[in-house]
Amino acid sequence: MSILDLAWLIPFFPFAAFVAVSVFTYRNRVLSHRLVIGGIAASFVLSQIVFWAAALLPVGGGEHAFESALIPWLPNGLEVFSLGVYIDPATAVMLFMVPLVCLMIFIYSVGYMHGDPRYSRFFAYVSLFATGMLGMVVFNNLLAFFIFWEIMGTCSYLLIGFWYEKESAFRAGLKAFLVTKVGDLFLMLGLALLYAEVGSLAYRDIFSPETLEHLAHTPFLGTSFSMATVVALLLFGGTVGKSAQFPLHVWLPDAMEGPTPVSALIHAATMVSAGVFLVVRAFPLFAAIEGGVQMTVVAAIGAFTAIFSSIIAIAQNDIKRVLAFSTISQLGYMVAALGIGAYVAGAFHLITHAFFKALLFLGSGSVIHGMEHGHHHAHEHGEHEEEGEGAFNPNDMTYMGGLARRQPITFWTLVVGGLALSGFPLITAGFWSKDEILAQAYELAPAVFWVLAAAAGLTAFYTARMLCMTFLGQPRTKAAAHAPESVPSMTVPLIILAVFAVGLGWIGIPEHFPVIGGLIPNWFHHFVGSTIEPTHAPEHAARAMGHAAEAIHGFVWQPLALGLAFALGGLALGWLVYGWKPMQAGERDRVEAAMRKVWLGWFYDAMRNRFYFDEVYRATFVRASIWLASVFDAFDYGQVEGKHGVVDGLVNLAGRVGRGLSQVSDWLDSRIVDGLVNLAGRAGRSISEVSDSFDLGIVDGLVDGIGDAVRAGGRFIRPIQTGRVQNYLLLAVVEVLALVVAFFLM
Amino acid sequence: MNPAEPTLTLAQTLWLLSPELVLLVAGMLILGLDGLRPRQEGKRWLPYVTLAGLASALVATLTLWDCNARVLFVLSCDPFALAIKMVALMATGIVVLVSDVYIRTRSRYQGEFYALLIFSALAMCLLGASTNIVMIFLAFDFLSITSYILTGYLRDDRRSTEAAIKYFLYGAVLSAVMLYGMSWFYGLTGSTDLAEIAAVLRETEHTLRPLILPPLILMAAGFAFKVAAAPFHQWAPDAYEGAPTPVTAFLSVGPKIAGFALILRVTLIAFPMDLAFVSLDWRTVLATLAALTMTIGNLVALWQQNIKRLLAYSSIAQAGYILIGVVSASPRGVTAVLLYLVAYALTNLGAFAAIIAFSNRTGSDAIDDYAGLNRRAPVLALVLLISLLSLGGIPPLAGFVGKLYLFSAAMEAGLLWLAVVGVINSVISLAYYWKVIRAMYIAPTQTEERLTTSPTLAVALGIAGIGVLAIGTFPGPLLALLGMVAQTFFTG
Amino acid sequence: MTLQQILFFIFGAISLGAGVGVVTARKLFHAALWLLLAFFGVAGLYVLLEAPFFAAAQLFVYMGAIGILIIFAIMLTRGMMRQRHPRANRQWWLAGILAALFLATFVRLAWQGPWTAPAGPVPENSLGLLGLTLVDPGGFALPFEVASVLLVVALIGAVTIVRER
Amino acid sequence: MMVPLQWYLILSAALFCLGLYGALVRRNGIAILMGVELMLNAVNVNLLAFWRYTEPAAATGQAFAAFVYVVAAAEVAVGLALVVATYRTHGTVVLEDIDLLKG
Repeated sequence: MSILDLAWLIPFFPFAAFVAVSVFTYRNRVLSHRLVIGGIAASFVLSQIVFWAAALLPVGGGEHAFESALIPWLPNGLEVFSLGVYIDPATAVMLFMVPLVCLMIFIYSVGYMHGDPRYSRFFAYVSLFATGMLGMVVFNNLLAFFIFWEIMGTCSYLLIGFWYEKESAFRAGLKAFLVTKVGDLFLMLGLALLYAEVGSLAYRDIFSPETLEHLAHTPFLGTSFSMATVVALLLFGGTVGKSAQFPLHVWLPDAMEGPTPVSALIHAATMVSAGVFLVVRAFPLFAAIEGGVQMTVVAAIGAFTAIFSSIIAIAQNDIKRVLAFSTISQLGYMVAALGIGAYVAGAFHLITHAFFKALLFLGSGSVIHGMEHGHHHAHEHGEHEEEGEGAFNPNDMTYMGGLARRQPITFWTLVVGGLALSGFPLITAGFWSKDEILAQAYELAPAVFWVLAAAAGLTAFYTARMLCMTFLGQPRTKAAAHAPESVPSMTVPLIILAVFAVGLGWIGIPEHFPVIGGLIPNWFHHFVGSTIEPTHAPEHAARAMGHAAEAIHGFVWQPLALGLAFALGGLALGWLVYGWKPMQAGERDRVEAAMRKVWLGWFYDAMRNRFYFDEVYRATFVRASIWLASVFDAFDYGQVEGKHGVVDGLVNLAGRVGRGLSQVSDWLDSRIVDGLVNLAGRAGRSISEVSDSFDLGIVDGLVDGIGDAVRAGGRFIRPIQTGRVQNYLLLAVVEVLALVVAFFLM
Repeated sequence: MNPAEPTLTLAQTLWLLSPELVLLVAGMLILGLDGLRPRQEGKRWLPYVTLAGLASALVATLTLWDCNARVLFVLSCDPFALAIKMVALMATGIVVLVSDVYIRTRSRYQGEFYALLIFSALAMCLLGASTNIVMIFLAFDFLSITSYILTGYLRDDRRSTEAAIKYFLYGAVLSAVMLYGMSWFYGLTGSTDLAEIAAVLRETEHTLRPLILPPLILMAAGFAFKVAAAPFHQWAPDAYEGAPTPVTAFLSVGPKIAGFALILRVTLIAFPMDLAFVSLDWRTVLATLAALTMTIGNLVALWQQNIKRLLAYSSIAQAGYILIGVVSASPRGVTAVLLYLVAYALTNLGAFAAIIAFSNRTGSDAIDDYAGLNRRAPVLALVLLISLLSLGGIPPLAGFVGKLYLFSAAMEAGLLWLAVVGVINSVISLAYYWKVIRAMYIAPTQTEERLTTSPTLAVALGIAGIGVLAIGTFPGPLLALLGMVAQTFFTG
Repeated sequence: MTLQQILFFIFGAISLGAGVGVVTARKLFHAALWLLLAFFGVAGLYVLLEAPFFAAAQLFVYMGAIGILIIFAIMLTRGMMRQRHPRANRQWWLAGILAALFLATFVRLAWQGPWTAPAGPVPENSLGLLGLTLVDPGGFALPFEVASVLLVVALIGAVTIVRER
Repeated sequence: MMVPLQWYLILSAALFCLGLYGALVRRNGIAILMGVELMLNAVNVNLLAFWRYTEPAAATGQAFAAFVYVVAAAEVAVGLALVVATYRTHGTVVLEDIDLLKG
């Protein structure tokens, strides 16, 4: 028996901690957090062992994936397929990263959540989350993958809405749940289709060359697409939801309503990257057809998301929102990398990004914590702020400034994280992973390269803006002036993560890099690159991957130079605009001022308002689903006052439906067209008024506002579920006759 | 009459009928025992005698497990029938457990209540095994009549009698419609035996095709009424809301189990897929009804404030999911239907056990009153939570595995659109299950008073909760078993 | 036109005419009497179909038992009888159209059917055959038993619901 | 010459539709039940006619019809009991006025 056989214990430890805390020790705070941290520490130790075993020993060490069957689980035809552990290099590096980041963040949470009334519950939830993430990584089939994926989704929902007394937090939780569910819906369809076609969901079966060959050559229900393409695209739907890719990105910025450790752990480092991991895991399927449309879709969505969200990030003032859009953008990077076939580079960026983005979030949490304390401090001493005090927002960077002196550890660690995010050359991990993506994109897909390079420039720019606005200059409020440095349980994880944000890049230095290339072997590439063994993949997939590998064998200087130019240029420009002369209190954002001067104010408004996606979704999907529900309600909802027969009911129903339809078309005219017009910047104001008046929201409409909607529906619709049995019978006869007629017509 | 088949001896016949005979004896015994001591207070022993009767029938069923024979030319004793009997008996057992306190505190006539439950179980066993139209219609009406009486059992309660009279009138008309269709069927094919009908249809498909459809639809309307599938579902919300809650629990599960067994048997034996009109027309209509049923059930459920009514619409929607498996008409489809029936029975009975426990203490069925249930009765809230999440198809619970199987069966049969409708619907359904969950776990509570649960209810809650979790996390053995059961229709 | 056909028209007219009376009679009691007459007409049709047992059963079971039960129920809910209500609810015309469509469907079916002349004479011991079929293991012995249980259960249930406390 | 089978079938269809019409439109619960009885009679006419014209030497149709009698009797017993119970609780047997449960 190998040590790898015990890998199933990795998700088990946090699960045991979750059960223990939620059933027994929830009244004892200290014991609760000790149990949870103990659980993740045990997973951490075990997964380090597994990682090194996989990396060093021949078994699992790249040559062959390790698989152990534990228990018979689902019958597959007449056989039973087993739930077991599956360790390959991609799994191993995830096992290296996830427990480590979890451990850091759990320790940080002890300080951050101190004094919260639901302290133990928080730790129980994050522990369950760790179970979900680790379980998703270690098991050997897509069904288990999906189950743990859903557990993570539920935890994410619970943790975003953790402070559910806050209406906005509650809504954000629900929004995240519903929007990611849209993605999960595709994923589940993908699973069902795959299962129907292959009869198994075990990785070993579905990624075997014969199966891939079969999927690639089976047309999908008589269309010109192959089964592999359709399954891959359906699975990618799950990625779009979970990894917040365009057009399902809208939930992630709102998810920042959760406590900051949650943002760092779930919405930056781990869960959101699960979508990327799904594509890595299923990469053979994506690559099963040469030049398949699925890869193009993946690359296009990734690249578009990368540039689109970094543009939005420039105009945000909430420090956590900047980071949220930055996360979306970086996830887009990874997805784009996968889409062009550079799956090693994508996986590498996934790992490095997890560390530096966790660092940035935790640092921002430290800043926010400091601002809150400073705010309280200023109040206790009677030093009231001037106007606008009621709307104090500790996340708002315009209220900060000069924090470098008050919070030196936070400042320096954040600078490290920021540089890593911008891809500052040579010393940061972000540089190496981003450089690898850019280098391969340059070879494989020049269009993607230019988009990603531009996104890198924007990234550097908003990072510089964020650091300058937060830390440089004079404090712009009393809160900032009184902000204290955070406690050691918060700063120590920052320092540890900062070390990784720098050092981790060295395991992936390309061998042909000038001067330092070859000093350290490009270990990451060798290791993860062997996840998909060329002999096991279909021929053309192997060729595609071999092509990708070739791209980095010879060194090409253009992408490096261009990447450096964009990164350093962005940083420098950011510093010039925001750092040279730090912002004063009450001053308008400089980019905004500049853009307004050249008549681009409308574009800036659109950026700040996230290109109105939330408004448009609210005005379309949410509205439409409410309307649909009320129409269907016509068939059964009764509000009987007068003595109306079904005839009246039918007649009225027709009238109502007609009126409903005309309202929809009206509303299409007025809202959608208006919305588009607004996007063009001609009527910037009115849409927000419109959206206010339509602010039923997902929550109100589908869950909370049932009462309102029922009343609206009652006004709309004549009853059919009248409570009179003869009306029901009449309808039954109508239906029988309708069926007879339908049959005769067929 | 069919003298060609091997004749069974009387002993063999009785042995094959032993589950039904045990139930008959148990029912009569309960009536007798109850009658002997008319004024005894409480009669707490009644549910246990009932359970003992059901358990004996279950044992009798188990001893028959390997059988595959025809009994008296109208019943079949095959793995499918036996599996349906087991599910029906276990479901009735849970209903007995949840009825205990509720009926004792609300009605004077307990003996008849339990006897009627046993006779309902008998009717379900017969319906699941019938291979002859005459037997089908007798068992069908047997089950209907016991259901009507149970629905109106609280005869001094306005809601209960109203629910019963509506259910009765709807049912009586629909069963007359079904019978009329059956009479035409007999006339057109000259037989009442399902297998013989299939043979006749095969021979004379071209001449009969235009003639057979209207009678077929009349019959289908009756079957759809039995399982409360749209658009013949309108009786269900009213009957479910007004009936005594344990009866609602029974109605939402029992007739569906028997009804789907019946639909599967009729579809697979009398209308085999190799007939053109079956594979084209029949399947299209069933698929349309499935989609309609899910969608109507779910969308209207969104608007309900009463938890019994909410679950009524929810169970309409669930019937729609199950129909997906029927439409597939493949081994995997039948397996999926069976699995989903088991999962659904456990899940729904768990939910109803929780509702009954709650209403026994508070007398309320309003969702708003569930606020803070998590604090007042954590275990109760947990079982209800598990049940609702399972109904919504959240992994790793029984409902999820069942749905996954149903959807993959639909895809296998090339009905991608139906699977898509199913998945979308299961997401919609989360919205109203969520409403209850939110009330229990998040809404502010008015009172912190603890709620206690009676032992019998606690047992029911335990069985349901553990069952749902067990099937969801470890479905292998059950699925393998049901996969074998499904072969009943596909071998030979 | 043969005697049989003439008799068919007479009995058919009786049952249909009485049927119309059942669904249109203003007073419930009158409707019940019409119903008995309709049963009688149907019994005549059974005679024509050479099923004398069913003709007798029609007289005893339907006219005797069911008819009387209905009249009892009318008397038990007597409060209703004197009220002057419209006979039919507001959906009557739509129901009429639907019933007519239904009729049209099945009339068409009856015309299109591949019917042949009667398959032969009814055997002498037709009644005996029916009796045998109902108890023969190769016939409907089991349904017969089930039917008897069904009757018992229905009566127990009905009594439970209506008996005085 | 015997009566053609079609005549019986059409007569039974007419009887069935009359019953259906009665069940759909009569306001009184007992009257609705009478409609159902007419429908069941139509079923039996159908069954016996089919028996007579297709297989008079067997007894399947006759047996079927006999069971319809039994079920009709059972249904009437239960139905009338429920009508009486409803009358006790609601004070009416007019189905239109019994609509506590709806929506």
